[in-house]
Amino acid sequence: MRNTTLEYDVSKAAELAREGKRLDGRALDEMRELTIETDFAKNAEGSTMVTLGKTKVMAGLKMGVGMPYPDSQDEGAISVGAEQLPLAHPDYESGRPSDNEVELARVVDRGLRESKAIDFKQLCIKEGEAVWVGYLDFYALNGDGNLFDSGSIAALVTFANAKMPKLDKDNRIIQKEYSGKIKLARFPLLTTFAKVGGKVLLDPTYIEEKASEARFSVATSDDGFMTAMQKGVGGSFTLEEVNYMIDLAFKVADNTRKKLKLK
Amino acid sequence: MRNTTLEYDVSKAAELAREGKRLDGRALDEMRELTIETDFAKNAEGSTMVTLGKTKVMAGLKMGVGMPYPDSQDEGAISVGAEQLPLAHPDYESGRPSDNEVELARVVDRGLRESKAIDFKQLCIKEGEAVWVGYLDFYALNGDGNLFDSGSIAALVTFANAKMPKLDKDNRIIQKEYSGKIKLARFPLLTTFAKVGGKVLLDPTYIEEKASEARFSVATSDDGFMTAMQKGVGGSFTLEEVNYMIDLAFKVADNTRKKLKLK
Amino acid sequence: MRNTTLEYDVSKAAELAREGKRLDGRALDEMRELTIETDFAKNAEGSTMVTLGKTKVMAGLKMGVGMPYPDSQDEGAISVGAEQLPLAHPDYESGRPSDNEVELARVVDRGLRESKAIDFKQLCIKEGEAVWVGYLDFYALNGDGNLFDSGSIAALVTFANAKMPKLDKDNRIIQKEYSGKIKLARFPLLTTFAKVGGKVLLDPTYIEEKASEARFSVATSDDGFMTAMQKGVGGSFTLEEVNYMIDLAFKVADNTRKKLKLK
Amino acid sequence: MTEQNVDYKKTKKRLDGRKMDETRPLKIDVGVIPNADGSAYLEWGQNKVYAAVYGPREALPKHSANAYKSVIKVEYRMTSFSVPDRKRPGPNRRDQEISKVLSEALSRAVFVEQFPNTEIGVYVEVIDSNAGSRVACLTAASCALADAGLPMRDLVAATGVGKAYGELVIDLNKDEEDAPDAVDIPIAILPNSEEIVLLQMDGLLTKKEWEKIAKLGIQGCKDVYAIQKEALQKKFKLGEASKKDLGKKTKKKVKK
Amino acid sequence: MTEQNVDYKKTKKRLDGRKMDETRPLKIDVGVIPNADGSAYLEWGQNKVYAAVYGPREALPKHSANAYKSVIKVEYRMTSFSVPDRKRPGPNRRDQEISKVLSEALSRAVFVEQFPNTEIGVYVEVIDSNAGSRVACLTAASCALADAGLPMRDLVAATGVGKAYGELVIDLNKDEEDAPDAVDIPIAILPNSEEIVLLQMDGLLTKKEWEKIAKLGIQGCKDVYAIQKEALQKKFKLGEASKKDLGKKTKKKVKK
Amino acid sequence: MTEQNVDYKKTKKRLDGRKMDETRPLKIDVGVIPNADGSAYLEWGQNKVYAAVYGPREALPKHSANAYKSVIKVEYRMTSFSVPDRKRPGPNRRDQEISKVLSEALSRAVFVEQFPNTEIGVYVEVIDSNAGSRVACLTAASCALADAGLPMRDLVAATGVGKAYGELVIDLNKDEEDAPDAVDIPIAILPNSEEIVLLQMDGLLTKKEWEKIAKLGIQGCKDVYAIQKEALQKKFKLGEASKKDLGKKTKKKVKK
Repeated sequence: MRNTTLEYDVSKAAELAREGKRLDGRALDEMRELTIETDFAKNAEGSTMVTLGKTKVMAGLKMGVGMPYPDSQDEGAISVGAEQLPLAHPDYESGRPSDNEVELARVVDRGLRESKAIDFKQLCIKEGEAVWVGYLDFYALNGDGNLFDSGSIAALVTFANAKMPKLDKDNRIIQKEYSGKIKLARFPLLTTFAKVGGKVLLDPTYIEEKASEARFSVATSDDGFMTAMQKGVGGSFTLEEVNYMIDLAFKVADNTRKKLKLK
Repeated sequence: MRNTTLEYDVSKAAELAREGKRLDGRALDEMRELTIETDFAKNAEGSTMVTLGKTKVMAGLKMGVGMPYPDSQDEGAISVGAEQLPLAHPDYESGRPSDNEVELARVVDRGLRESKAIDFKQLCIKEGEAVWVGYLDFYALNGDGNLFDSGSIAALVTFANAKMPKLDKDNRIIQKEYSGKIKLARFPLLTTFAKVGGKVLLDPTYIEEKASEARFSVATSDDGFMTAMQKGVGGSFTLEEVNYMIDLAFKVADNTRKKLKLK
Repeated sequence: MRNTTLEYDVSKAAELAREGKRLDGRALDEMRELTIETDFAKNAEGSTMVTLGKTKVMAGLKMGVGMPYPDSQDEGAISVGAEQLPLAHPDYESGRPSDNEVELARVVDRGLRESKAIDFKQLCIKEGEAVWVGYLDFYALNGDGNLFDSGSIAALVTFANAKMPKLDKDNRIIQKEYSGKIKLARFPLLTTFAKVGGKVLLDPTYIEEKASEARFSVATSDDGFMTAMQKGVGGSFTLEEVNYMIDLAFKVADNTRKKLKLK
Repeated sequence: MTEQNVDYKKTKKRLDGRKMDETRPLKIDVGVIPNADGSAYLEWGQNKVYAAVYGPREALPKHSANAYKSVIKVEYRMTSFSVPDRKRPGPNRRDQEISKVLSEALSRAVFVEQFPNTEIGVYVEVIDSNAGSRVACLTAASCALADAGLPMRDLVAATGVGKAYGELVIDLNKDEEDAPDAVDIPIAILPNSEEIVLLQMDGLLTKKEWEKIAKLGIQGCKDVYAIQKEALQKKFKLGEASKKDLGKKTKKKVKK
Repeated sequence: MTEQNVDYKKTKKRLDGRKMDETRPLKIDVGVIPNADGSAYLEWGQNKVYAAVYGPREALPKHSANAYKSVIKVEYRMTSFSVPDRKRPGPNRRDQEISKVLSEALSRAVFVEQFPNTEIGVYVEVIDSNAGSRVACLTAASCALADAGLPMRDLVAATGVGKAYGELVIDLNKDEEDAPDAVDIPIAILPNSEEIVLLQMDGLLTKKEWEKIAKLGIQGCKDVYAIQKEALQKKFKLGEASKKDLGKKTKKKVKK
Repeated sequence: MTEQNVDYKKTKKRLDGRKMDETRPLKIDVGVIPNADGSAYLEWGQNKVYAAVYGPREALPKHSANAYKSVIKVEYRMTSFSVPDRKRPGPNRRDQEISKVLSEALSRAVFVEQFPNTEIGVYVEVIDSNAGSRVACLTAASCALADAGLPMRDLVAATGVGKAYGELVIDLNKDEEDAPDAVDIPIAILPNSEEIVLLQMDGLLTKKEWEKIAKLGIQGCKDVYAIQKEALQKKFKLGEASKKDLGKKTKKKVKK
């Protein structure tokens, strides 16, 4: 029953795309409505709930104290995880991270890490001895496509708003006391496209993802850099399509940053 | 073949219970014969074999040296594990701990730990640096019901009889040398009931567990405390039934302690 | 299709063996052609590719710095792993080590370790504080039988040729700088036989292994010692057969060492 | 954070200002996860949990199916940031045990016999916590089952009850769970029949104390029940008239 | 615990007082686990092991079945407290290898061809140990198979044999396994045909030494065999007349 | 090993002496693993990788099958000794992601629609590495697919491209990947249509730089393509005439 409806919707989405239309009436280059809520989780150093159309993703940050890596004695680190909770979609399963979850986590992670948005030196507590490790985990609560962008927004906003815990003299965290914030050097956001019926669609829904031949994500920052790219799914893009998507991504991410008052 | 016999026995057990009778002729509030054997495992700091009717459970304790937890620098710890060995019953399987094994271990653990039967300060070796960790593992060798109570007896008797290893000056264990015992502040024991055919039965067999609508266990100590409760299986109890079981459990556990000369 | 051919070949191998013949025309006590290539992996401290007929196995060594075991404060250690890569045979699967892989690794390991071929004291960096750990992993690249002997050769040659990394003053490895070699006290090699059609065959192929009733491996060293034995598969050997195989193994291993210029 | 010298017999009110028999503020929203067959979001003091129900659907793996009833499979999980010290990914033994007792508590409430060979997946996720997350999840899960239109004997209403700083109290928070004399008792009932479907206990308690606590707990569950019913009615009033006859529905197709 | 200066050539007897060809005290009880189809408990010096047999039963997962014979699956395990340093839960690589070689050794003894597409589960658990636990388990498992009434070519009898402190000895204990010149050789045979079904070796040994050791080992296995037969006869005398004709039975129903 | 003061704008050539648009030496041998349906060995600078193809064969587990096409399953793995610090056994998250993107890149090249309900297993193993192992593996895997005689739209040709020490460069090595301004972009195309089937990026790059890099990358892929074709032709010339008509074959039996 569900599968029959789904198959119908999927082929309908491809058919519509060929005519430049979408199931939900959006333009091909139109993003769904975006809202966010922050700091709902009091045990977290930061937390953000992102709603993008019917997609709902939440992120939370816990700061821990760890040893520095041998080759970067004065730098802290971050770790990013992603889970498609089984409560978010009938297709999601619990268990060890799926290929999709691993890719999702790693692309969001790279968008933040390789962009040097966070200067890891500010996460040093004592050189060679103790550093901060930021554990950022995000979770799909309702899956309706484009977990990349919603996860990227949730992660960035969480870091932007996070409070740093206080430490006692033995470098142990004092619960519920905070000191300062994490400074971000730039604010990179992912923008994701699906190729459906030969056309490029911004911010695909779950149905559009099912209908897609290929996927492309690019992270762009407020100071004009591309900071990550990732092509996915079994099809291909022309170089022209890639360049079109990059240009559009810069605009979309700027709009989002403006809306969210990032920087 | 086995399943047909089993199904027959299970429905027979429920039918008999309705008339206040049991397959093995016991009264509803009657425990099976209990015998124990101690210190059979020379490599263990303590070991106990419990036979309860046809159920056979063995426990053994190994003491190790570890670091204290950050929030209890002068206290040792215990860790309790339970395994339903595949040699004990055709239904038992090896592999990661099943839900039943985890519940079994945790309920026996709580009966000991939360009752403060063991003062963890006596397990401190050097504050903030080294403490004893008591690893108590128990195993079903023949499964015929009520692993909760047989496991609880095996665990308590093992701790009550355990020898403490000696340490050298670097806090390393000297093999086969011992010094002193673990002192117990009280002697809590679990008592478990099954609701079968609408009646409450003490010390259920495997067949009676299969026939049961609900299960209830309560740990009671020699100094008059309830120290743990756990309701299990998909049915329910009335408050009157719970109160009846608690009263009976105090008597049953007192008898068992007397028989086993605990305290 | 493949299975039909395979079944035919397997029964043919048994039939031929009964007449003292083999599918590939070899004599029962004849080894396949052996070639080796060393030091192809520049990131490894040593590496060896062994080709034995169509069987291809590669081994590589990485040296790491670790803590000594409590009961051998002045000795390093080795760790041997074996993987039947899925690229090497349609029957091989990825995932946790199979029984065959574990046995393979452990028999090759024992042939080296228990023979005292490597004096672990030479792997001590600072007594009680830091020692070398040699991680030797070997991989089947094309599986056509007798991974035991090809793995044993690959492992021994790798240790014999390995370069020791240099350490800085904090006992951290300096990349791409080396100092000295690991000295071997003897050069033990495994020799493996299969019992097929009631006859004992040296150096079995994959088909012959499939046809075998029993397997026997013995490690023999250049100074006249047997250093490991392992009987496998569900059948049996007479003591006479075992003695015959041991005598032959001494000759075969001597030939191999001569060919490989070991010692 | 333990408060060693607190004495509720003297203070007459609790560390957070509550009366001994007062439950923390409780808020329930039903139907919050569009993809799910039923869902609920619940805030209970600092606890925040989501619950979603999928099913009845084909039981997988097949050997997990029961020919006489639907199997309710609860997965209780906590996000990594829902506790003071980061929780590592993957279920631990505590999660596994809680999932089991919640499954058993809900099995009594649903007419599982009507859906043989199926499973009902119930997923509960704790996103913030401060003692009592399992009873919060059970309360939410029960609303999600009702929201899914499943035929039910009754809702399951749950609460924590126990002892802290010298007094018997309802709905312990974290500071109270850390009291030197703390006893924590998660309890759940079917409110109409007062059948007990969940009962666990930790700590040292006399039978006398238990008898008082049991009454307090059952009353607490009934207070929770009132809020559950309100949340469900609120949703049904908002236009979902077809799902109104809660507890009476008996026909529901099983998805394949 | 290693004794560096011991010399068995001088002492003429072993650290524990035994003669060079003397096996530690060995005791076997058959039929000790009521739920199992066959079982045995064995004490061999300080070693204490249980063995239980379930089957032949349907082979699971199905692709593990063999159309020509029953598959014998041995699981060798040790309790956490059976060794001086606590053993962590779950099988390690040593357990995995031992399980494999024990399965292979037992396969020769049972007429597995009579039960195609089935498995025979053999579970052995070490509860105390002091060198030689694998041969203790194999000896016990073989008795458990006979106790289960399975048709057998012969029992499997096993022992340890090797070298310690300068002498060739049978049934090494832990102190001897730790000798500087220790060689440990687990060996198992079908005693009537003297077929070797298990043979492993560690250490440095000449061919000459091996030839003497092999004889010692085969004699040791035969001594064990006598005790195995006694244990089985004892049980059958105690009333289980119907199971008497050990090794001749050919009809046994497979449980589904 | 990072070289902080290097400036390619001044040096005009790279640390290893290459020109900015020069690929490291690349060598491909096809048909190197006899058991495989297709295989290739590739050396690319210090990188050394094996690729093997098995299939099309029955997709397992069955629910992984697709009724419309063959599923290409790539497993990207590295030996423990292929990197400076020993790699622990078992796939990590990086291996898992790379396996996924390689599978997706190859899916476009093979006419997978011709083999519904099957899988094509592609196994790539890195035995030595120095930046660029994923594009080396993709290049090798594509040759192995052709060697297996699978009908293909085109080969997949891949390379690395990006930025290091102030210049845009092709085929970065490890020293360049560690540059302070390093940007690494694995890219793969079907050379005849210039369709992009793999594209990833790390680092900070302007759109202008990207446009130059894209051209460089596509040219680099085409250089690789020439070597791939040569390797395949070399093998076919050596007697395997029947496999010559690469890309036109449409009949291939599926093994069960």
